[in-house]
Amino acid sequence: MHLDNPQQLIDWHDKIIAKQKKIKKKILVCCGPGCLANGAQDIIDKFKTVLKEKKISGFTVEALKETGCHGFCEQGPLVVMEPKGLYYTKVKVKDVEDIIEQSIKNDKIIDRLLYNDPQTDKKIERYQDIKFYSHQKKVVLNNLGNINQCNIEDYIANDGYQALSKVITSMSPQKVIDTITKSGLRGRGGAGFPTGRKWATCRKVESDTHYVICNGDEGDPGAFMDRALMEGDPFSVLEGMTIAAFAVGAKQGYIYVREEYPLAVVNLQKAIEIANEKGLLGDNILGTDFSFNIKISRGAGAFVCGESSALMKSVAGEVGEPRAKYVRSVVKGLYDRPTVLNNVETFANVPIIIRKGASWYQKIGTPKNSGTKAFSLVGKVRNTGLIEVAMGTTLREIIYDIGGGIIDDRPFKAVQTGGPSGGCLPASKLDLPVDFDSLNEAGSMMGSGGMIVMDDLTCMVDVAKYFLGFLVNESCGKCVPCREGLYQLHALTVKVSEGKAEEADLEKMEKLSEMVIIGSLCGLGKSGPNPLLSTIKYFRDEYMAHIRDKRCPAGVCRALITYKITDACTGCMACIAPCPTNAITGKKNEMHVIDQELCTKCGACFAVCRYDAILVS
Amino acid sequence: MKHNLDKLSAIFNRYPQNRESLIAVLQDIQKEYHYLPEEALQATAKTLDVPLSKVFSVATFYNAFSHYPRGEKIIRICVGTTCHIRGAHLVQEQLENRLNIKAGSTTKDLKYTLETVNCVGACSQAPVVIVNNKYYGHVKVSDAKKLLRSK
Amino acid sequence: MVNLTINGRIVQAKEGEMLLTVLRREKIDVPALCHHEAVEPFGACRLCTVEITKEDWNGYSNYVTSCLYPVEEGLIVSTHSPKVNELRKTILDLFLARHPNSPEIRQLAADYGVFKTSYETVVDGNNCILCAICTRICDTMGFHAISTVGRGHGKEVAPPLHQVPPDCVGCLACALNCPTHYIEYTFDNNYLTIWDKKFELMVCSRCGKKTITKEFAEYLSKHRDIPFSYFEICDECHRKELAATMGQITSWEREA
Amino acid sequence: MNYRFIVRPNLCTGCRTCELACSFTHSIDNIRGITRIYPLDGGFKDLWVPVTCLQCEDPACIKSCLVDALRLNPETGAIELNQDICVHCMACVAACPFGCSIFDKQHDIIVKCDLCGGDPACAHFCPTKALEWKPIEVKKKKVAI
Repeated sequence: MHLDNPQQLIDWHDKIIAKQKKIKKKILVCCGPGCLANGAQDIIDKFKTVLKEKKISGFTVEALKETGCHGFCEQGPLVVMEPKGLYYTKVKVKDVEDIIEQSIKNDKIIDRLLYNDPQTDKKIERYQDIKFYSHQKKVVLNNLGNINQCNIEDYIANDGYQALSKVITSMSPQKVIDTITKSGLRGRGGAGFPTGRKWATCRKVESDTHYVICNGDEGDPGAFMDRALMEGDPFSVLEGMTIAAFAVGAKQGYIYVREEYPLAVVNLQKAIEIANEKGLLGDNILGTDFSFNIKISRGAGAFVCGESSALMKSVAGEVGEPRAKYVRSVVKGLYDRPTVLNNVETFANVPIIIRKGASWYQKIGTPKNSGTKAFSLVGKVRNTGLIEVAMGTTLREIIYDIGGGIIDDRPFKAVQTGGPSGGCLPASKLDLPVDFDSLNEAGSMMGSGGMIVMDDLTCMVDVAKYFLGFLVNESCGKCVPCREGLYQLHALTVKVSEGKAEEADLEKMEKLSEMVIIGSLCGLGKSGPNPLLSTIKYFRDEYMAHIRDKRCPAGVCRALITYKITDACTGCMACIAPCPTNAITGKKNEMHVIDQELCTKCGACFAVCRYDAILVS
Repeated sequence: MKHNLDKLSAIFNRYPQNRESLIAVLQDIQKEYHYLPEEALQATAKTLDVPLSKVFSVATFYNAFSHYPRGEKIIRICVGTTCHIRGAHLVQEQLENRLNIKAGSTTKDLKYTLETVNCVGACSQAPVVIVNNKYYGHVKVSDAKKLLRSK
Repeated sequence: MVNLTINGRIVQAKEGEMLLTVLRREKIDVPALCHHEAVEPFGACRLCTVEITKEDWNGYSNYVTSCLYPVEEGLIVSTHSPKVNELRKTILDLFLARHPNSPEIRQLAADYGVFKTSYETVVDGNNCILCAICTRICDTMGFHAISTVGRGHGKEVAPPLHQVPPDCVGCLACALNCPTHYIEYTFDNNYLTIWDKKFELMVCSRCGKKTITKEFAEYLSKHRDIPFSYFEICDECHRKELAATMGQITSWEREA
Repeated sequence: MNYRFIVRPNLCTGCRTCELACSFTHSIDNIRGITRIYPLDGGFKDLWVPVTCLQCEDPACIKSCLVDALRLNPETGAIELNQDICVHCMACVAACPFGCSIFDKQHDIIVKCDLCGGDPACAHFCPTKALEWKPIEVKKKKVAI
């Protein structure tokens, strides 16, 4: 069915609602990246075959939903049963028959699949009651755990495309921009530039054509919010882009997706085809004379293509080298035409703001940072997953209330935000409200939303070395401060980690960092030294321990540590086989010994020892 | 190495034959042959009317493209931040030692290719290793042998 | 026309002009290694960075590469402020770590007081500073014979597939405009070799002087509508020919 | 006022003052440039022909320049070579059918007659008026020889 006017969309919406009301019970299987990696696809397949074999009255395959990321990846694969919100964690294929037999047919709860609250040691039935969920504010991720990934009917049933219809029928482009401006929405890609202002500038530039580009090149390692959105709720991204196109007067849009996300490409492509078919994208949208087409452009593995000018070059089929942006890309972007480029989460926010109004949105968060922000909460935190909180929520709330604290109750050491452009914040900053400005001030940045929690076993020198190494690999190599400067900074961190550095090197790193920041051409170089500078700022002692005492307090930097077996060793022989260099010798029930000459400090023995008998010093 | 280049025309036909299609075409070639054969690069340059030097420049700029035939089993170690702090580099080293190659290369018998990848977005399972598109989460150093044997 | 202040002096410039063009015209010495007027400004070496501010910026200043920065009314530019000099020193220091044997780099670094790099010398560093002047000129001339290959620290300039470049005509522009004279070429009898490609040279049919490569002449003749016969004799013999022709005409005039 | 560069071979005595004037005028850093004008043997007794750029209407040099370094100066009628743009590929030297794009070994650059920006030194110094820079009435006509 092709929708030829807005009324048909309303009719269709009502029809879908009526149809869905008939479905009493639903099984939602999370197919987010985490759960898929844990085998969610097998579970789906199993559900399908079992449901085919056993006919259950009032329950068909239609009630089985393959949803986007539900959030709590640590506990995946997740299966949720509506309407009650019954929540099963770590589900395996062999549990499927049980779930159907007991929970679907007989409304019984399977105890062993319930979430166990580690603090109270009690089983929790509904996910809404789990702290991980109850402290969140889901706005943009709301659809993710609830609807079928590429099902337009599900999307429309959840008020999808109402915003577009409203925009087309009753709003002028200027009014759309005013609404977005008033909402205070700032770019979710990292820098936090006001979205409304960006659109307004772009609209004003006279040109034969304008472009809208969605930046789905989520390159920050440790971030997967955009992936979850593109895979789990692709229509919201398309709708947001279409509204942006209406506002700035664009006819062609691109979604740039990184190649590490093949499923995102598949789902977006599917969604584009469906939207085209329904008349919600393409020529004469909803029967009006507004036309907008979207093309997917696949990235090919280059972090620098997250930078807007590099991304536009990549879209044009060129090498992704950034250009100087003294003339901004809203004025001269893709093919030298005015171009609006926003990230996935920003676009996904747009339909919600239009639908619920700017003042509603503005009330969420803090005055200068309205709305919510999605984060991927990962690292040494107990509850890893995809979360969404109101702007201004403190790091402590996120890490301790939602994240459940540090794994094994180890001490919190730092949280890394903003990926390779951001920084590491120490415990003293735990009460910092998370928003664009506060994070910038503290020497980090929002970035696209990766939040990596680190404990005392994480070495800050190693973290800085890791990020610089990452950037050395990812630098496009065009400008000298970034290409050579980051290379030398990395070499210096290596020197520190090997205990070969002097105190003067620390100052040298700070000075060179400043020059790299001033001198680099694009954001990659300009923010590249942040992880280094922030760790030197907040963890200077740790650097000094490496430099002065030739010691790695976290026990990570290999040149400075030794593995020793203590008397706690029971002689279980578990560590002997994993040792790749046969450095461990010992007989059963006798204490083992590590030959320091042969030991490569790979940590294999440490990982397998059940008696904490291996000491890192 | 000689290749059956018949599949190329099908790939070219999927896209408009212009510069904008270059990266998509190269990706499809990579998918088909698991690397970019020289002849394919030459054919791409000709078909899309893009200078060969530009094709080569693009093909070497992006990480997704390889220029040598890859192994039967492609092992990709995620080295994203989360995987790193949870010990991915140790796993990488294990695999490198066992296969006696560095990440980014292929064993001489064309059995294994070892690669690193910057975050696959499965951070909750860190460290993650992907063997021929199958994800293995919470990998330990001692799992290296198992990974090599896995299908 | 826009008015700007450069190092305390008021200077006029045309709208749309780049700052570096104005600096060069005003004979203000700002180093630049990746700049060539034949190609679009690139902004890779960052040596031409200057400090800019405006009266209403409340003391805030910014650092921009002058080669890419269009002049603006009221711009206040300082080309050798302490920070700018420090940046140039750092860049040259970094260059020196990678290209310790390049006389051009050593000279420029010495001008800024850097005689020895303070960083670790890069193993197997060569003299290519990746300014991409060669590839950009090659593109502008329409050959696209060479390009940058790879990325980041391992980036290099190379012909496609690291093989003999099919589109190279041996015009030598890449080598002749390389700021560090890194690109090698050899003349051997009637041949020129560059990028491992051997070119036959045109030889003047009258005096035997060697001129451009045959492939270059063929290219110009084919794409630029110049009769190939023009390339068959050298400039000197062309002049002699012209003298002879005009001599002939003048002698007729004399007779008449 | 329009000017034309007039060459009259039958007045030329081969004194080569023009060469000197040209060479000095085009000095760079006090080092003389190569001359852009050559009084050459005309093939007859006492006949010298001062050969220099004819500033052609359909110039091979401009056609051969792939970086657009050669442009017509509409004020003087001279085809000027912008040294900043020139990439020294020698195309114009090879292409000029009159051999009037010249390689200056001294300065490692390519040079050609630029009519001294509107006051050619050679004509200025020519003792016999074999070379003249003359105001002429506007007629659509090639540069007279």
